[in-house]
Amino acid sequence: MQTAISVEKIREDFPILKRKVRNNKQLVYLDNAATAQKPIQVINAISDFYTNHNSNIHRAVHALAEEATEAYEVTRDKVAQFLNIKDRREIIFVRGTTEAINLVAYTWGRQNVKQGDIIVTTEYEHHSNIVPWQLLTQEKGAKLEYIGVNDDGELLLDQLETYLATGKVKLVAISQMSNVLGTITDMAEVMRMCKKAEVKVLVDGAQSVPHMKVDLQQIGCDFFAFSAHKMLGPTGVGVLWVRKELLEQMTPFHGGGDMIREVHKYETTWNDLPYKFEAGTPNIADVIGFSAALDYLSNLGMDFVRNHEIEITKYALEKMSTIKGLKIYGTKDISKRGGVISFNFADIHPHDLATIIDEEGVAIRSGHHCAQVLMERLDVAATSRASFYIYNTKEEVDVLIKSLEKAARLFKL
Amino acid sequence: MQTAISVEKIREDFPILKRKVRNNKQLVYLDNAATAQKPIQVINAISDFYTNHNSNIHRAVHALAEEATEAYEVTRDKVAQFLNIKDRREIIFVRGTTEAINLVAYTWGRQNVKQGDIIVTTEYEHHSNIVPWQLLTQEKGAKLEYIGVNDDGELLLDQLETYLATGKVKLVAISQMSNVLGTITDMAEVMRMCKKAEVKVLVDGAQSVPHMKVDLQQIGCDFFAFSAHKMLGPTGVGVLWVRKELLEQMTPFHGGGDMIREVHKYETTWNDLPYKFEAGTPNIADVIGFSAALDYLSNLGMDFVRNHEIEITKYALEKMSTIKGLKIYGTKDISKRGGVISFNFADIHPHDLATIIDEEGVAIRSGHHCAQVLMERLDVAATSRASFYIYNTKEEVDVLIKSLEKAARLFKL
Amino acid sequence: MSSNADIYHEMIVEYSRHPSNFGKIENPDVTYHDSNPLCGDSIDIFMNIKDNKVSDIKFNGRGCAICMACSSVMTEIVKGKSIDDVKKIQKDDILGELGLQNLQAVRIKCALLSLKVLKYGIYTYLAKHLNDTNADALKQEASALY
Amino acid sequence: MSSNADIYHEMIVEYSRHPSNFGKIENPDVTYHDSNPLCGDSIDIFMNIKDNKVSDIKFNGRGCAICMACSSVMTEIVKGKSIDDVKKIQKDDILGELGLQNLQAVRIKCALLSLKVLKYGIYTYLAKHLNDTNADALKQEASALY
Ligand SMILES: Cc1ncc(COP(=O)(O)O)c(C=O)c1O
Ligand SMILES: Cc1ncc(COP(=O)(O)O)c(C=O)c1O
Repeated sequence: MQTAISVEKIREDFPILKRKVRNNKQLVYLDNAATAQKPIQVINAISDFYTNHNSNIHRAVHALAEEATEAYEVTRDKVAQFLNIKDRREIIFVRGTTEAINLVAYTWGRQNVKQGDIIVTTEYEHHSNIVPWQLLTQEKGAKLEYIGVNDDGELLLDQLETYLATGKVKLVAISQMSNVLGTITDMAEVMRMCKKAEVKVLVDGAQSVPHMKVDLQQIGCDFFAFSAHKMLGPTGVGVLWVRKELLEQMTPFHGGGDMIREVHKYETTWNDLPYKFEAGTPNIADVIGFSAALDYLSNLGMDFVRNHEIEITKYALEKMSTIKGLKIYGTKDISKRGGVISFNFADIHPHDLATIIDEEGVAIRSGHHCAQVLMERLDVAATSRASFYIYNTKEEVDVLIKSLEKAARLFKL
Repeated sequence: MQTAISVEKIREDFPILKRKVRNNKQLVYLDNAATAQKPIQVINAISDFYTNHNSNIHRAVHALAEEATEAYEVTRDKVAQFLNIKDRREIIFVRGTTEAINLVAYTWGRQNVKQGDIIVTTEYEHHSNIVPWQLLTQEKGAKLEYIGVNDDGELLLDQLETYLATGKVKLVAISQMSNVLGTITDMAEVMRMCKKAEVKVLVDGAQSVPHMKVDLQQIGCDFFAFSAHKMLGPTGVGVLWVRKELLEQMTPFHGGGDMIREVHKYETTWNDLPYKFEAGTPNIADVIGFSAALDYLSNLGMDFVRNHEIEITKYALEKMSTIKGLKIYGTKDISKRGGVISFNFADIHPHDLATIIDEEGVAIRSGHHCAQVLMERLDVAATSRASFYIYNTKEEVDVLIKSLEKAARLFKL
Repeated sequence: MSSNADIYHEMIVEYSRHPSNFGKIENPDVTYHDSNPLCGDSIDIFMNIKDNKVSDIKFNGRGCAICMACSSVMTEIVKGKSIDDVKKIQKDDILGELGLQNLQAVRIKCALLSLKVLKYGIYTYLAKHLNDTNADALKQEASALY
Repeated sequence: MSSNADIYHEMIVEYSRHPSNFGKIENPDVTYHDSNPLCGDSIDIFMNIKDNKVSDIKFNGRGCAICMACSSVMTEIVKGKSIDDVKKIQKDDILGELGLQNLQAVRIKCALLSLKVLKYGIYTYLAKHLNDTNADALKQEASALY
């Protein structure tokens, strides 16, 4: 059992949190849903690789190549452990969630989706779980359908039932946590419906994996995608997990080095999994850096992460509810949401709000958050979004509240 | 004018060169064609980004996002300058050469190559400039043809003329420098033929850009691809350059964040160039790290780089030629080759050779070098390859020679 | 790094709530639409041209206070001007009016979206209706704004 | 990090130049091919089975000294053994014979390629000809070798 972990101690691992920005204001970083900050352990792991072990991997026999290859492959084992994946060969390293989903659309999608088929997604998806399916369905003459969102920011899963009943659904592509509303998708219910209908499920775990315990064997989906940079890891690394039976049938995506077994002039055979889908020199140093991020989160424990975020989010929701004219989107039920709070403040445009509070050192995001379909559903052009992680404190929430009050004064609310 | 640059001084910038490997042997790194080592300036640039500026880019207004976005975009300007590119919007950041070429195959290729068309490549290409075209031509019922290689490791460009005369060639995909033979392609001649035939040309610059001055306006090709990690930069970054007129007509590749203008449920419009082709969170930190690599090479000057490699390669070729039973592939004309020497030593298999000399601290590569078509042409299963860069010395070549002599003793040659 | 402390002065806030020339023109001589993919700001302009002058101009859409204020100022400047004079409008003419010359890079797009739309609109008009072969320069200029 | 200093002893060099059981069998009862995508080593094996015993075995292909030596030793061990005994052969039976137990990770693939090919070959034979439902265990084992 973990004894009390101190957030003050965690903060010491993140050098950037000492930054002063703008007019020498202490940085308050509340843009974690966009990307997380990196602990010194991750930064050092990358430096150490380049300082001591740098080499290309898999193909050479010299000492550095051996060290680099081993460190790279160890990360795959750690990912398997982190998400309770049975077979490490199901894990493919990509650039991020976006590439992971596009890889599925270009391979499994092009192979399996036919004219008249339906792909179901949701109104609260990130563009990276919408646009690849638009491109695919348009190319194939298939249809894209959306599961709606109710006023509490929750999915109307009845609609999924209706789509599935047509018998034409080939894939349900759904995120486990909305990056705008923070809503946690009821994956058990989604999987129950889809298993009954024998429909494949792709889960966008970009927001869930960094913030809560995720167990892929328990979920039982077919494809799973997430990004390292949102969970303390470096940019340029993501993971696509695919159930072995499907992965074995998938045609390759990129052609090139490492993904081949034998290349002849007019015919080529493919390498074993997962290498068949990792063409070219991968992002070696950052995959190795990602190891350190996984270690960091494992040491904390994902229960700690989730509980800390519940505490901060609850506190922030309470404080923000007292501000007149401030509208919060999504459910107030803390058990059903992650540490993401989207809001609008009277008639102040989110960009103006973000600029004003940035002057106080507070970094939040404003805009459509790559979720324009959801913006249309909410009937807003944009929202402001504060999102929390392991190093955020209640004192930082207080600074946010204060800066919102300043915005109110400037805009004479 | 540069006054004499000291290689000893350069070596101080590369901490890994002090490494001891295996039985406490001084590392002699001669695997530069696979990946280059990184100077402290690059390592520090990455650390500095994560320590002080880390943020996602393009979409937020807060201070860190502003700093990160600017640093990321500055790299694009530096790439433009380094390769004499007129319009920065023609520069797309990808993972590496492999992704760059596949992007072209999936977008321009799928749009333009039809049944009966011909794509021409060469016998000395890397798999990443063969397999994507195999996949494309097989899908489209088009044909893949190879320009042959003569016994001096030079392309038989007459064959290109013959292919072009069919009037069916849609693309010539050719590397500017062979990663096995070191041969420098006569791009002027290739472009003269292709321009006359009005055929598009894709150049694989993975081996040329790190080692010689490359001017894209002078070459006059249509697509150009290379990797940062082979030119002192981090893994996970590469560049695809496409002539604007073509790029504007290309359909998007990955769908997702940042590459869109407006997303609606059933229709989407695309962002401006180059962002249309940079979907999702890019490898921000490493693109910024790549800036430092470009600065480093610019400061040295590519003339210095090329001259230094000519000197080392000449020395190595001379020494190696005196070893009985050692066969060197490719031209002996130093003006026509880069700092890559592929060889075989009597009947010692390259893997055994690499293992033996690795015991002496010398890192070379052995195998097919992702060029199995060339291995078939040379009628060998594999070769050994020593490849040089700015920090290698004649003393290191001497260590290589000594370790080869040890291998001869073990194998009783 | 410039400070944005003084950006949100009274005039900006006032314009954002009560923009000038906001609305649509039915059957306009010129209309153009563009949006900022990074933040979702979206602007339409409508113009009537009479005797080579902009006899009427309106803008519509949604955007932040900076976008609304700049669009307002832009329309105020343009209204009644000759096309030649409109072509000469520079970004600092707009930004200066509102004290926004030091606006940070990301927000500059909010400030200049409507000017970009204006220039593209005029370009389209010149190229289509007047067959002006110099119109391309304007297009270049518009695309180089940010 | 293990040292490879002692790998290239006389026996290995000797086997690499004069491999045992090198060649082909015409119309063999069992044949299987595999290659190592990372280094290009490529091995075919051929076996004849009589009375549930490996009456003859040969291997062909190209590989490094380690691959050739291990393939030689493997065929020597297998020849004349019953299928049940062949199924039990472990990697250390081969590596031990040549003192290669501490071989580094990349080179282990050179050493075990022929054993992998052997096990897949036997698996295919059992599954096809004898309808052996336990054959899958052998396939699992083969694929887990490295
Ligand atoms: C000539 C050539 N082309 C392409 C590549 C592939 O580059 P990357 O592995 O960085 O994608 C390489 C290097 O491996 C190469 O040498
Ligand atoms: C829910 C969700 N899906 C997908 C993505 C895309 O991830 P990336 O930009 O790392 O590819 C994000 C983050 O931007 C996200 O929040």
